[in-house]
Amino acid sequence: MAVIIDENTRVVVQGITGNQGSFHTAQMLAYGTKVVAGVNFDKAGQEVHGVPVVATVHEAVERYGANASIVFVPARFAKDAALEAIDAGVKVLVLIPEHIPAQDAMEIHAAARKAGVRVIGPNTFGVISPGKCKMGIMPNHIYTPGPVGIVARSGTLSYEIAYTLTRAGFGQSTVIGMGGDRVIGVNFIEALELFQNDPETKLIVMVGEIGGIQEELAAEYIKAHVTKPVVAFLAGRSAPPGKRMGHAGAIIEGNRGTYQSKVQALEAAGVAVASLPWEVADLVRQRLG
Amino acid sequence: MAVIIDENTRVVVQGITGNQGSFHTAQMLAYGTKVVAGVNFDKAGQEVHGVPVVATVHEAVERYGANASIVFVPARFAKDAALEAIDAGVKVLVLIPEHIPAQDAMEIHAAARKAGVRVIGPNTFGVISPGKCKMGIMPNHIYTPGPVGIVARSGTLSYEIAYTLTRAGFGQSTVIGMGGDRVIGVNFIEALELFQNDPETKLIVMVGEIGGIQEELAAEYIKAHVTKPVVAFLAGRSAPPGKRMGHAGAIIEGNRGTYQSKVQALEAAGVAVASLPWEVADLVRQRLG
Amino acid sequence: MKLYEYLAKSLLAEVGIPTPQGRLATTPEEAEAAAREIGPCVVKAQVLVGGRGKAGGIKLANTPEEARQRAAEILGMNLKGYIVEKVWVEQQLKIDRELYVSITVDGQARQPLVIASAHGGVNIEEVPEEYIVKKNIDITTGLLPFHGREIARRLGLSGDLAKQFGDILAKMYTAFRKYDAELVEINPLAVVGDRLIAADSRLNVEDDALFRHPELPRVEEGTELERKVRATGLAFVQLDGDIAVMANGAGMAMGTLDVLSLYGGRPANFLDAGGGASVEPMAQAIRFLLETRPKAILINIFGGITRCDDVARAIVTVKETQGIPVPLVVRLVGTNDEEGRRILAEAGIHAYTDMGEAARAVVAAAYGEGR
Amino acid sequence: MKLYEYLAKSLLAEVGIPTPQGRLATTPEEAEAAAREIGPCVVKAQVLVGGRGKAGGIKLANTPEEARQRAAEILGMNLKGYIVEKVWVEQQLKIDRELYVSITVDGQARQPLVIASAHGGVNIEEVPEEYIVKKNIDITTGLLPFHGREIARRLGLSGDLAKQFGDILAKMYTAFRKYDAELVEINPLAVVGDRLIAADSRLNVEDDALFRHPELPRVEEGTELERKVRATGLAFVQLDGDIAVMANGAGMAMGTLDVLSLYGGRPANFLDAGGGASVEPMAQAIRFLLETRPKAILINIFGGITRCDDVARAIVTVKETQGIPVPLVVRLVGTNDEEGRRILAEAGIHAYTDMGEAARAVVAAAYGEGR
Repeated sequence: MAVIIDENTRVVVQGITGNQGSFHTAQMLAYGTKVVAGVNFDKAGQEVHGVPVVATVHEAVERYGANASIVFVPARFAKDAALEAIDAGVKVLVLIPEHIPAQDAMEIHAAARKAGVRVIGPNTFGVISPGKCKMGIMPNHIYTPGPVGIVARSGTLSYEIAYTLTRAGFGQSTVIGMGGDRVIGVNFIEALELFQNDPETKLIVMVGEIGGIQEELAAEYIKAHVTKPVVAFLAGRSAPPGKRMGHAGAIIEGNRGTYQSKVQALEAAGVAVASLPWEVADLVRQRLG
Repeated sequence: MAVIIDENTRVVVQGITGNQGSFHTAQMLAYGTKVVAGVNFDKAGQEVHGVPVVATVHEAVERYGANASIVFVPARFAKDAALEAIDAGVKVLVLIPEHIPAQDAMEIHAAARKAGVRVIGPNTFGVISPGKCKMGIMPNHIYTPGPVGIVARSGTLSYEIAYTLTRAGFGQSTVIGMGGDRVIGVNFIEALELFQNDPETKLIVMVGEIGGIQEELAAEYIKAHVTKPVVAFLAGRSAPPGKRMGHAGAIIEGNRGTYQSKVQALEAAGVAVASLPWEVADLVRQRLG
Repeated sequence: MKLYEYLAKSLLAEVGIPTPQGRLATTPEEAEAAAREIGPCVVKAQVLVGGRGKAGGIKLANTPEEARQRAAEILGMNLKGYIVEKVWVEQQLKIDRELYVSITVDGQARQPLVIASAHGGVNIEEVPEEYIVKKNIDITTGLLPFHGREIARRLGLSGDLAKQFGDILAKMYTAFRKYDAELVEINPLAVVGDRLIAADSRLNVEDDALFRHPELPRVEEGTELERKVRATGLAFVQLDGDIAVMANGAGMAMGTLDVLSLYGGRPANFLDAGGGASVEPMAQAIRFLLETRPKAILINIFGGITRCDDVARAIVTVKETQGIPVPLVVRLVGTNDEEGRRILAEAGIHAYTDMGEAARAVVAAAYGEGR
Repeated sequence: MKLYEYLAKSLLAEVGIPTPQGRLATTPEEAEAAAREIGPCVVKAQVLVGGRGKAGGIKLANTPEEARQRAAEILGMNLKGYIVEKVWVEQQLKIDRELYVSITVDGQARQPLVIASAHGGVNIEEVPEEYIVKKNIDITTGLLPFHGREIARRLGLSGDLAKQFGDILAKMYTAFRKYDAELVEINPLAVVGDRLIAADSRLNVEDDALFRHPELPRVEEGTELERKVRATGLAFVQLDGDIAVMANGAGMAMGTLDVLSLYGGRPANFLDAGGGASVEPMAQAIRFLLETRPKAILINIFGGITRCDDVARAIVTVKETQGIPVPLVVRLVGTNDEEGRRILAEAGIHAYTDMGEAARAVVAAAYGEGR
């Protein structure tokens, strides 16, 4: 088992003919992901790395049984693409683009919730169930199947952590990139719920960062609902207040969202918080033996 | 048992201070309906027939535990009122006004579906579970509790039929007014499903009319899913094509929605169709003994 | 409310949909001037009836002189009861292919519905189901570019025509929402060379939403009496019989006509006295019925939101102010029926409780017992 | 993007929100003329920094002469690094009561959020939770009159003030959607006699949506270098240390600063080389870092959408075209890392695989082994 995606996930790539879409389609295929079709209205009939290009997501669903979509189109077209995928009936939607306007994102999430579609992102590296399916832009070789569920706000930092875990012998059930935007789909709480209910997942790693109150809310949720061990690393310990550190959400405003408040909340909920990224592996080892 | 409303229904009246709102509040109270509050922002603090007037539906829900709303405000304000009730968390919404723009109705139904709210109408006489609760403008004295579920497109005609049934000794489980508009909430199919699953209902009476294809779709549904006996009466047998007979939907366009096509479809589904309104009681008697 | 062709087309052009050049003309001279600007044209009677072409209300003109002649022929023409006062002088198109596309209100899905076909130019009801593409639009998110692409794909359009199609569809939806339309229809949507043009189009605004559109000129359909009665807010349809009928509720009114017909009566009209009308409008409705000089009047009320006492007062008011010179049969049941019955009795009017009895009584009164 | 006060207020006035009269002035004379029209006024520096009042950037003027003097004092003033070039001359209000209302993006609910309080005029974060009213808006149906009534009720407003409140709230939402705002705030929403006026207001437009708003003048925040770097699309924040840092991904960049700090390094900046930048922009980013004359540079890449070979090429490009005169420590892992490592090796640059090692190495290189 894994959460969100697995070996039955049939992926359509929206924007497959673009630079990133094409490159990561090849990477996903190399990983073994069932990429069944790509979408580009004007290039329908062509192929990209052997994957048929069709005109619309509906066509990908009808002809190739796609049930999940990964979006690589430019941010300004992402709302249209996302609503197309939702309308066409996919059940998982991974939104890679950054700089999608927040109001567009709110519209996407409203439609997705109504249709029961699980959205990852936007501004995410995607989601991977190692050995089964990868929908995202993460490197192929850093993951291995195993008992650790990872949920992260930022990509590269989670690669770092996943890689140290893999090298330390702790594989992953599923790794979820929440995305760095303010308005995102699957968040810590939903991911924690998924992992708590997933028999394969024995321990959960959260990769958070300063800004917002997502980690604080996650801490409350953990206290109330999560019995599996949770280990966390948070970025931004050295960040000065008032400066937006890249992600839309990563800014300390007033006394909200500081590193200290997050660490306190998580530790009060029984979460082990690592000071350095590679300490996560040690904390996991202590808990999984 | 009954469907949609029962003795636990706590009603708020939106537009309680208006002419119709006030009159029918008195009628509903006389029937025994638990009218717990009425809404009029500018008259909050007053009473109408002993019912407290509050400023908003949210206040009615918070302070008086309202879980259903009946709307009497003018058509042009109905969308706002309906979305207020949905936002406030009622679970049943009865829209009495006629002439609500269809595009407003579509927006209301979209919000209601998302929130899991059951909408009756618009342009309906409401819904009544005899002896338990009445939310509507139907006369009080024509119904009696019993085994017949009635679902009707038009009000007065269904009163006629309910009254003959009552006099013939056949009470009603619930009587549902679908409403005469083109865009309505509970329709024949939903009502048939509710009645089919309601142990108290032993027989279903449909009161339809010319125009649209609702009766034809209902016939398909009956064939596939309804095991209880169904009796129908359809208005408009003598209506000439191309003339809109009052209701937005009641017009024969092309060869769609004719009296003959509806009777054929229903009879093919095993429904007994009465030629005259008062024959319904005879057909019911033959089936319920 | 249907809009005149010229107005519908102008509104669609306003939201950016490519439409043929056209000018409105009320005289042959204006038509000639318009044709001089436009070139070879079609002169079209501006009346809201179907089958204008067959009835001679649409004619081709290749020169300005011809346009003047054709306009002279059409203006003043009586088309199914409507006198032609305006013609629309419209550019002729060299059409290569005809598509169909419309947006309407789908009552079953409770959503807007796009209907499209690559087989346009004919009544869409005559196009086989397999050539028709249907797609509901979520009204909360609206019509997005992807709808255009997906429908274009299913129509077999590609390349620039598909882009134009999507663009036109988006603008149709804009008009649909902006004007509270119950129908926006382009038929044919013409392929003219490498361009799509809305060769013919319709825009019907929903009556119930007209209060939001003071900018639109009102177009009343129906006979003079129908218009007069409807102006008071009642639903009224003239029929060709001789027993005037008033009932409350559309279903009841239809049911009353049905019962009356089954018993041999010939209804003169459909009149729904409606949801909770007060005394004066109902009295006015009865006065309208008297204007049609029927052989008898049947009033069939099952009171709900309509109160029987109000109905009775309306009847008595008319009787006392102008008299009711033909047999009147009243049937009264429902909300406040006892009070209504009492009011009528005081005025010497009997009220039936049984609908069938009342129907038989009015037939007997109208045509004589011997019938 | 924050909008200048005068622009935010003008846009809110444009959608119909009652705002104080105001005029923009760039000279003391213009301020005097404005005050002559407006009467007793406030002269306000138009810079995008907080605490203008305390810093002397906001002054009262009761006569036109005073307005000229105050403007002369404020224009040209240096407020936290920004030179005041414009003042907003605004009508003084006799405020009876102060409310608060704002609409913002609620990331948790994924919906717009209205925040309101009857205790306005102060920073909303200082208002106790129990005096604050919050209400999410479904973005698919939008803000309706009922939201205004319900929030007004919870604020304890009634009668005409409640109506005005609802009207202002609806217009704020219009502005929120129209301008893709991340914040529309009125604080205080002033009760002046029997009227509500948006005494002070803010409108922040989301950066990611600026492409939809060519009509808005761009306001760049940050230092000159920050603006220059951000113009290339990179996320960049200047800090006060001396080791320049580039990483890919905001979290990784933050994490790198954290690790560097823990090992005693002083980061000179935050630089997220971002999602899949190609060679030239990354080379440009490295050039920018060199401009800050750091003691050393740390490049920490875990390739995902960013390809390690592209990073390597960018480094080599800079090295070959202009040279890198300070110690450079590179850490490279992830997508195409072998190829990247090979490219660097050819240029004589070693690439670490371990982040901690790389951080220690750059600290050593910058401050000397002895440190």
